[in-house]
Amino acid sequence: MSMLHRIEHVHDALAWEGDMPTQGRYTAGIAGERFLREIQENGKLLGTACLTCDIVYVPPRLYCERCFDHLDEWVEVPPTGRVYTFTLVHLDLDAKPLPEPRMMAFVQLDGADGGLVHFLDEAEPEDICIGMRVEAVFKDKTERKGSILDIAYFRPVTACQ
Amino acid sequence: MIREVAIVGAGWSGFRSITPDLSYKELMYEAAVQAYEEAGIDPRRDVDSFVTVAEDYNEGTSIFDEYVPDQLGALHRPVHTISGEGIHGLAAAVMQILTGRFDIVVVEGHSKASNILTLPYILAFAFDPVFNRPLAAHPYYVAGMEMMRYLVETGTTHRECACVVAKNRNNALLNPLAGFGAAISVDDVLASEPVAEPLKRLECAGHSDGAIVFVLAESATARALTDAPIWVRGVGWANDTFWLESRSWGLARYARDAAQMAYRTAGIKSPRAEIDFAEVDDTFAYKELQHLEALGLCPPGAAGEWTAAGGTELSGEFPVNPSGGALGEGHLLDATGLARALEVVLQLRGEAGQRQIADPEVGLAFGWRGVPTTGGAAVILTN
Amino acid sequence: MEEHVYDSVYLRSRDFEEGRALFETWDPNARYAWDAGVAIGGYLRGLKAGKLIGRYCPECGRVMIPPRMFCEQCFRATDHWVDLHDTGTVITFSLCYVTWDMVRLEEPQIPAVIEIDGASPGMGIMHILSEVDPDAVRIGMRVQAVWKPAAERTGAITDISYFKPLG
Amino acid sequence: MSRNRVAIVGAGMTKFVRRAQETAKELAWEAAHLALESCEMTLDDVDAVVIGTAPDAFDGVHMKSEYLSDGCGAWGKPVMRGYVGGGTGVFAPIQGWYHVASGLFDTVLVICEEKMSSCQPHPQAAFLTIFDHTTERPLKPNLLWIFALEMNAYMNRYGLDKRDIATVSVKNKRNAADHPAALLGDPNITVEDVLNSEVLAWPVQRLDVSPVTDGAVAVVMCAEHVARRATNKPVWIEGVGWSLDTAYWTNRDLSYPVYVEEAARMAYEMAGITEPRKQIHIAEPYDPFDYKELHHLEGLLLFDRGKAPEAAAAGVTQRDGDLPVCPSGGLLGVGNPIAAAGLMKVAEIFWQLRQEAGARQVPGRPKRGLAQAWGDLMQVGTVVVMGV
Repeated sequence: MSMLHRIEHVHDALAWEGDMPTQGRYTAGIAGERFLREIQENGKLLGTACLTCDIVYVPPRLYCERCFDHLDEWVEVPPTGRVYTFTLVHLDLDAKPLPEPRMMAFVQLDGADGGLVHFLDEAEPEDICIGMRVEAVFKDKTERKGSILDIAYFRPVTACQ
Repeated sequence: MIREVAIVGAGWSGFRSITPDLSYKELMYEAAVQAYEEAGIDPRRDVDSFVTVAEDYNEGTSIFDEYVPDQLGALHRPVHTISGEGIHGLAAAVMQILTGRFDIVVVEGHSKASNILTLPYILAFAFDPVFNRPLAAHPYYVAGMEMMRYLVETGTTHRECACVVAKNRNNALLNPLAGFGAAISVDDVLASEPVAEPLKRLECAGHSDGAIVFVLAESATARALTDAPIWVRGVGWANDTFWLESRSWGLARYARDAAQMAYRTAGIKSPRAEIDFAEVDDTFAYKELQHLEALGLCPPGAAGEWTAAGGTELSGEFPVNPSGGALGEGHLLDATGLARALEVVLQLRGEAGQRQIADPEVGLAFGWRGVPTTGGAAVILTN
Repeated sequence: MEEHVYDSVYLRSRDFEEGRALFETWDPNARYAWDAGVAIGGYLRGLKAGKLIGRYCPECGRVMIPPRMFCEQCFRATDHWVDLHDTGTVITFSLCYVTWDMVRLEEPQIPAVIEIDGASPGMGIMHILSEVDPDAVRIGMRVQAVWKPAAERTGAITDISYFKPLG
Repeated sequence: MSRNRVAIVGAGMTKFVRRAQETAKELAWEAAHLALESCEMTLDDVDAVVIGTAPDAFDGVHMKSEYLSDGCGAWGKPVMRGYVGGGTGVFAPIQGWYHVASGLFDTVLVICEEKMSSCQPHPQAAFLTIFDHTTERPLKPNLLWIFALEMNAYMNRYGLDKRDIATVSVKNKRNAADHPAALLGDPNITVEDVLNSEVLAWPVQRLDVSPVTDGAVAVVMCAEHVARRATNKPVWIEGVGWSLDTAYWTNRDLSYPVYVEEAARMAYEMAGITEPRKQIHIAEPYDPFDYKELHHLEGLLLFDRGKAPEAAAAGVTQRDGDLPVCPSGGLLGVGNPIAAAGLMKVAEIFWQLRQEAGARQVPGRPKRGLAQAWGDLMQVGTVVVMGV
């Protein structure tokens, strides 16, 4: 037997407002700490290599997600790569239009199987294409905090073919 | 399957973009009453186990399973939540029955998406907190990047993606459950404002509130309860890596792997020939195409053309999302895959009204967990 | 079995404060407006009017608070509202010296489960006790609601400021 | 019995620490990697993955199992997260059991992880959000309230002495001194220490409570034909049970955990146990607070109602007592990374039944043990009975 009474007037439909009031504090982790420190201190990118699976992970991992081996083979990768895919984002986190749409991309780094998801800048959206060569623009060392945002964005190195 | 499992009851409520007249408990209760009536069971006596699909931050409550038993008649019974897609919940129920220790298991999923005031923030809260979340971008950027890669890898056109929207929202006009029916054209879709280019506003499913309850039973019990059981022939589920930085962008690997498991458990060798229609995740228009290819229902890169040619329309050779899908019904958060499965059940029973497909025998439902995940689950049903 | 234990890395609060461990922070900004629906909507409207109300199950005969549109024991619809009293009996209580986010309190808060008069035996709600010496609180103690003035009531459980000893 | 027998063949865990540097998925990998190594398996041997983890508010990640998945070995595999609040740690192996017993999978990797230290301003704050958003949260409740309310109801019903209850905390923290993963082992703690500790929410005092903890635990579960190949010491899942009581917790008699009894009866029936007091040789009931261990021992039908405290005080539940209880050191001693703590109990029974528990090994070669967890709003019981 379903409900015997229902709400029949709009003003009787109440809602209670509230939130989930906790915040998060996230360690960079064992592999992430070394990766972000290297960016912060030396403006360099590191990966870890799984010799069994022949994969260079960037961001580096403590473990290979495919064979589950511990990874301790650290390699430096250059801050250059290719746009694997990209988008032009028009909304902010409140789903309101951004004043200026932002370009975002997954950049597959040279010498790595992985790469970084980040902003693209110093280019117009119509000039971006998949496969385009780009490089990381690091913030000034004094502004770096050991965060993925120590990279300000990626920018094109050469134009699309 | 080792032991046969059937759906013997289905119930639903809501399926509207807002439902201010009902609490989530009341929404669930209404769906449960309907499902139990249809199955002819008393939950306090007949059900051996209950599974609910829920995620804490979709509910605004930690440990949401606390609030599940009362309105489902599940008090003092085995109850657990699956924090997963609705079809993961179905798979959990199927596994329980296959153990031989449970004869009747109930699965529930629901959405009160309208109660979430900050949905993009909730999705952003699912990102890796160190490598992705600091970018603080609207999470649909992942869909925009994925769509871009998919279009380039497969040669699919944006127009073909937009055909999915036109098809599904027109299908929804024939579905009394669906709240997003609209007689819109491909050009309307392409003219809508950009969200994360190439993705446009009308290519993203809106959200709905709703609850869905299924009653599953092992074969002897099922036959005793109903003349028209809908049999679960196969289930499968899988994940790709969670990392944005090493996942497969063009091919939906999780869908391929989930389908392969479902086909294996169902003994299906050539899915396109052996399955009559499908309800597949279309949270974003391109996802329907990408999923159809990964599910092996058409060759890689062929879904767009097939759709544009009308092959997946209601009257086509292989109807896809006759219900209208998430684009037509609204996305029901964790319950979206159950909505896909519900339509398969209704079609196989011949209860789909104006949108009824002629004499279907085998249907597939596939659900995806949404951005930024790579989790999906499939179920194959027969009458 | 030591070989089955991984030696994970322990950090101290200082390691965060003094920059020895990198970390990110995030406020999820998870906000909601939960539909109260029929039963809790009625409950909130009752609170605004200065009364506690319950629902009756015709099958088991229980009068239930907080109200619900279904009886969880019988799995059938409850069929009418019942006005309850704003007095009751302490079923259990605590003297709590910390807040929800673990800030120390000098004077204890006294959360309690209070069986409400007019509802079925054992039907309690959670609330706070006040106007009472903490050492004098007992299980079985009779209490009554202290309401906010009508003009300040919003339709919330906090329209009852607290419960105090009866009489 | 179900058609397919299911065994645990391997287990591994991280150290339980207050604040781990590892990310949540790194913790999960550490435990999972060790569990696989312990039975000489690789990820290739794993057909499916089960993840158990409690509120997303702790790790601070929505859809937490998706985030954790690659650290749990779920790349390209079926992975599913079951969730029953604090009961999750013992529910995860139940879910592993039904994965295998269904016949769909031969080998399942079960991982439980919790990183409570991510939650700010204090992990306890997350517990505000387990209460009803409309009728309870506006009162700003905390988790200690419900424990204190339940403990008071339990003590009042049976006229219990806090001194007897405190012996549980002492026993478990002393037991934990022998556990290599323990956060709060203390071989010298006394009942006076517990009774003199800071009052948090009377009757709950600081040393009645388990600590906030980060950690992960994993076990490998197999079908019989695989288990026999993998090890000569499989530990069989003989019975599983779980049950959920009403969310209207203020309508319940808090002095007895009827949902634990229901879960236990379900597990005993499956295991063919008719006299649990004789047939269960070792128990790991859930002990986030000292009184909970006693409460649960009664719900598990191992002691009469209201009688567990005096038995504990008399030494019956010591490692060398008639019924060793929480020989691991439990949550009070080893630590309480919610879901991981529950699975730690399953791992402890696994090691104990295999005679591999080292300094913690109970005498008398136990043949059957149980692990139990509890959670939600004092509402859920999960029970696994294991045997060799």
